[in-house]
Amino acid sequence: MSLFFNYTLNGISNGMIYSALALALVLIFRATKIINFAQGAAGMMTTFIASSLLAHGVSYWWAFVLVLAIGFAFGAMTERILIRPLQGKSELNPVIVTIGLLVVLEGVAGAIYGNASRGFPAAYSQSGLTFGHSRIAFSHFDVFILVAVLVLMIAILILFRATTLGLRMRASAFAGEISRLLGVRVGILLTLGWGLAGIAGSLTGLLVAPTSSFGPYYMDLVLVYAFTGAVIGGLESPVGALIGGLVTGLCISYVGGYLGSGLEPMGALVLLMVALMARPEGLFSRPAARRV
Amino acid sequence: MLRHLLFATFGAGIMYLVTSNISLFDNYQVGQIASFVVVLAGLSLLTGVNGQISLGHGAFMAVGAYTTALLMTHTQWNFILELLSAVGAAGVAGLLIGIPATRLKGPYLAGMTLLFALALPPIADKWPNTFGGDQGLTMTTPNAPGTLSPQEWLAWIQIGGALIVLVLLANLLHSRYGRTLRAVRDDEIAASLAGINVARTKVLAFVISAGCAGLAGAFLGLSTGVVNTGAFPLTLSIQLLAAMVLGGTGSLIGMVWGGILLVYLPQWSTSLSGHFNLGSGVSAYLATIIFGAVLIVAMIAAPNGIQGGLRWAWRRLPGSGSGVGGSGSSAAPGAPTPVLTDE
Amino acid sequence: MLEIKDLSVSYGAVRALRSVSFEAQPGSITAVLGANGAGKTTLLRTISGLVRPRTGSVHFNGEELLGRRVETIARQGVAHVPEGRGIIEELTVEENLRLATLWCLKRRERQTAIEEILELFPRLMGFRHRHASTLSGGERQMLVLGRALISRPRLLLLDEPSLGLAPLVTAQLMGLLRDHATGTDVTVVLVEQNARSALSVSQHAVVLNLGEVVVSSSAAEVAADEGLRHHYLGF
Amino acid sequence: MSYRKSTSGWRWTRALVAGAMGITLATTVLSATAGAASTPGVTSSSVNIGATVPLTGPAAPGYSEIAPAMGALFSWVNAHGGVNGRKINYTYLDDGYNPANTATQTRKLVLQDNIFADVGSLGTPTQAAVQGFLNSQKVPQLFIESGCNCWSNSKFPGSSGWQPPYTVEGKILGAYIKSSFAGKKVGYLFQADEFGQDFVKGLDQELPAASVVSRQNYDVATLAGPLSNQMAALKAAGAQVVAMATIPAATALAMLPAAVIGYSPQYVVSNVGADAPTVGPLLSAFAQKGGATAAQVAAVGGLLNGVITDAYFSPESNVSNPWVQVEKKLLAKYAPSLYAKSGLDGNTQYGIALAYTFVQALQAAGKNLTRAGLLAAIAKSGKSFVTPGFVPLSYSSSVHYGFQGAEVIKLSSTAPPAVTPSGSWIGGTAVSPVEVTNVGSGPVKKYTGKISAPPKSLSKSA
Repeated sequence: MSLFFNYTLNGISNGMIYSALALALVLIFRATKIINFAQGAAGMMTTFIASSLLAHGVSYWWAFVLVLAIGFAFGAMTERILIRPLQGKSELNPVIVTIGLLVVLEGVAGAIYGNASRGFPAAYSQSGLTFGHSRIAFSHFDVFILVAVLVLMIAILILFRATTLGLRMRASAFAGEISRLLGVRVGILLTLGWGLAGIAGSLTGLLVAPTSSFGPYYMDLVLVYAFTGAVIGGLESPVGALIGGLVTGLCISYVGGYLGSGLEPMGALVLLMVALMARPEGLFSRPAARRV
Repeated sequence: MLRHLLFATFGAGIMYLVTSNISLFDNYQVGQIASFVVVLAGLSLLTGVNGQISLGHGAFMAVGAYTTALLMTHTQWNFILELLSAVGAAGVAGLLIGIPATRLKGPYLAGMTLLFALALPPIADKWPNTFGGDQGLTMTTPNAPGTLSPQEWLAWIQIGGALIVLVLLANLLHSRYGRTLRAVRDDEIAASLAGINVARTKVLAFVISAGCAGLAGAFLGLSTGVVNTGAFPLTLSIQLLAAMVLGGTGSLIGMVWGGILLVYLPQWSTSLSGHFNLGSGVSAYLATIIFGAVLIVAMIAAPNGIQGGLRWAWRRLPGSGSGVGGSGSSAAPGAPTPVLTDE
Repeated sequence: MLEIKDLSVSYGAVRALRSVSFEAQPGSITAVLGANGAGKTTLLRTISGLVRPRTGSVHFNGEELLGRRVETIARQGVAHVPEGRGIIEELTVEENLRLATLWCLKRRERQTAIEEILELFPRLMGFRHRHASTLSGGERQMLVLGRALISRPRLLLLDEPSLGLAPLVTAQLMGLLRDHATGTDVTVVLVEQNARSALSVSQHAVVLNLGEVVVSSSAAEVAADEGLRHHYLGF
Repeated sequence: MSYRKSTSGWRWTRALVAGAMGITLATTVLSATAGAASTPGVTSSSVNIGATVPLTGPAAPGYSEIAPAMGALFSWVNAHGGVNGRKINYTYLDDGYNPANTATQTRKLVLQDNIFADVGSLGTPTQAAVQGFLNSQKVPQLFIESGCNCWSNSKFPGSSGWQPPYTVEGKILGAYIKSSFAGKKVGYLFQADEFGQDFVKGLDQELPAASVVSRQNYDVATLAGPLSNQMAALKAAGAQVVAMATIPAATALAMLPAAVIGYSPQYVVSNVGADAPTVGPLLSAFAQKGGATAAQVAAVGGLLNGVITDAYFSPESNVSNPWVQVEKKLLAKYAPSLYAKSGLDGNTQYGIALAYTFVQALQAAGKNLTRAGLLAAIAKSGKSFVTPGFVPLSYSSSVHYGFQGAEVIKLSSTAPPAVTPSGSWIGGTAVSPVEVTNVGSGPVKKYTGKISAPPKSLSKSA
């Protein structure tokens, strides 16, 4: 029972991380209908920048904020420079471009920062919370992960649901041409979507780095599982990304714990297949997506 | 389909001249290109012609390679039979993935196949006594006839296999079934109204495509001589998709370009980065940067892949007709291939 | 005033519009009529910037519209109601309306404007927080029209507003349109296959065939010309 | 239409294949083999050798330093006239730890660059993929950088390992656990591949089965985050000693979540997984909180302090050791950029020592250099090669393992630290005598022979 408890906590903290990156994928998919395979690598790159800032004496929280801003700028630039020229052509091409970007970013990080292993600090203590006399497998930092991801998620939801900017963003994502006819500057809003995704990606990078082998490739598997979560959640819904990521994290933790770590991806695959057999467009697909 | 055959014979002739005049290492690489052409041709059929994306073809290759290797380890079967078993086993795997795939749209299918590519290799690692673990299983090519070098002989087997696959697929694409595949890609509802069994068509496309990947996996295993899971990482599946798009989605001949890129692009990148006289570590990473940059630039500069670009250039040539001697190319240049879209 | 001169549009080898010229006056409705494939929709899409023509010019109140972005043209008071599904199904009725006010109305005025439109279409009142995907065909058309009117356009481009509507609803719509156009200085271009009801509310009519202007004259004259009606308008 | 046509396609295809076979058979007459001329890769003034190593990819951290460090020693040799008048040209290619790439790069080295021998290539799956090829081409596959038991195999006479086999390490550490932590419950955490399984084989030979309470593993290909589940399971099983066959990243990813749940067993870690300059930075984050710039030294002392591991040559922290002094000078002079970046650490030490072993093999093979001669020289005099190792190499005609002994050391914050450009890291002190054993069922016993000092030529001119 106590093992189950530990596996659950571990699944939640990993799941929240998958949720954050899944949210980034969802924001981009909503805006431009492509999967950004470079999303994890972008977070990796900005975390390396954070690492450099920290080494130069910048305080953690300043670095944190700066790097989220850089993530925003990087996401927006990617859309403008690499994705925009391919609009209206084959849908596969921009995906290949993001794969190319992934390779380039990992190469750049390797070339600049080298192969030496390095650590990355956590925002809060990594010792587990104590209840009575026992310490549980959930640290202060895990609490921070939970809070940070939820804050981001809620901020995005408020933006979408309660602001006119969000209304414009939703409209341009759902119906670009009609929105333009209504005077909405769709182009800039798609860029904005990529920028927001950049923030989510950077945040994920900062949250994963302290508890992983921080290096050019540490986000690769996170991206795969985040993609799983996003697909399960329906690719267009931020809430779906949250639930999908969480479910994926829990599934992987249980499978790894009870059946062995080599079966983790197989567990995720089975989960994905079951979810998609029930709902081929994900659990939180828009009702309107299924046109009457 | 005589044209395809003439073309293949022509190709075989050229390849004969090439293989007997190049070094042993070049023979090895030409054989690798041929192996990649086999898997890319299958992928091109699935993605370009039938509109289903796969990020898991590396895993189908692993299925084929392990099947042949296991048969070589435990049986005395005929070599051709062992290769065909790779096609069969990978085809069955394709069936298992293809059936659920019929209900999924582009990005959802991409997610499922990506996980498949990640999930399969650790399964083999779970039973090292059966699958050989890190040391893997040994694969041997039958002895070369006469004094032909093993490299040349293997290259011949691989090139022959690739030509056979290309001819079969080209015939298939020009048959009624080829039109069925395309009809399903273009509009599933219209296709089903026209009496096409959409689900069966899609599953069959997956099976054929996976079978090709299985054969390619066995071929690459023969090149290496040993099969272990490290040779089928997630990046392989992703590179296959990139090479397919770079070659020219939907074209079969374009897959030769794709194969050449898969084999030579990393080497060109490495030798190019070597000119900058950087430390070994930086230089190695520079090679990957060049590789990625080529992907990006190529996609922006030649959105329809190399074959699409060539066709475009051919049509610009003064006095040229429209018929290009490509086999089984289907996607018109400029026509978007709806794959990763939700609309 | 909308002045269209020598407008030609091609899709690859297909010529959709050939040297089309006509004028549309403010405070009146100009009907653009013709069979399927005559180039009516292309004409509207060119005016609103969605399609780039090969040659020609489109002036509205003396300003050249061609070459500007779709959203810039929209912000000059051009409201284009596209054919078919002009609503954004994923948004609620109210959000659909609000979207059209964002560039032209101040924050405080928006809600008032929305209420005005909802009063104009009382049927929509009860659905204001529903997803637009739940509306019926007639309700959708009301929403689209309401959304076009809310920005108080100076040029209103309507593409087949009566498509798929019951005759009674069509009549209501047309009546509403006529009241709106004649009461203000808005220029209305109405593309219709249902020529009879379009002519009944229009002052001016342009008949297109295979991308060319066949006739451009007053609506009454067109309606009276039996040969024209028989050949191109199907009634 | 299609069915008939495609059957005819089939027939045509068969004809084509038959034709192709015929052509191929005909050509066999033409391609005559070149007569066995001089040894490939060897001239009177040079010898070309090569290797494949991970310079990029997830396996590159740390390991990418080994080949350049070998290059430094070869530069020293070349600056002093080479071996028997031959300069050593060392080409190492990146395989990204992917066996398919290894296969290609190795064929490039052998078939195109004509290397004399493959020396110091890294990895078990990667080198297993080319073992057959290299042996069939009669190219020596020397001093493979892996502790797999598979390198000493009569089927592959040209292959040999260098570092202690993982089973030997497992036996030595297992024997230490049995004697020093008698009666305690032991848990395993191992990588689910040859490395982990061979290591566990060694542990199991020494430890009573009843004392092992939990066996956890992880798959390196899917190693993404902390190994929280494994550590929770070990804690739940009550393991007081945790023996780990882990790569450095996995060591950190195991210790971190254990610390989260307040689980602090006695860690016993394989040599690979306890390299302080590699593991240290990953663990340093544990003590660092937002905004804090805690000294890394202190941080490392925290979790690595008290960890038991083994060493088969004197670690870089032992600055008074003459080998360490020589290695440091050599690296600084012949690979200054590498020295500036990584300094002398376990990996660069490893490279220098391995390269020096090969130089001696070349010397022993004599002026008339052939591949068979080189292998024979290693089998004959490999035991007497001078190395920094605590025990001599154990090469013979039938044994192709290098070192089969080590001493157990304890990482301790009171020991002299290892100083590298990335910071100073926890050092270690010996807690056992040097011990030897073998891959098989031989006992773990105390080594009584002498430990060689660096030869004068090296210490003077470096």
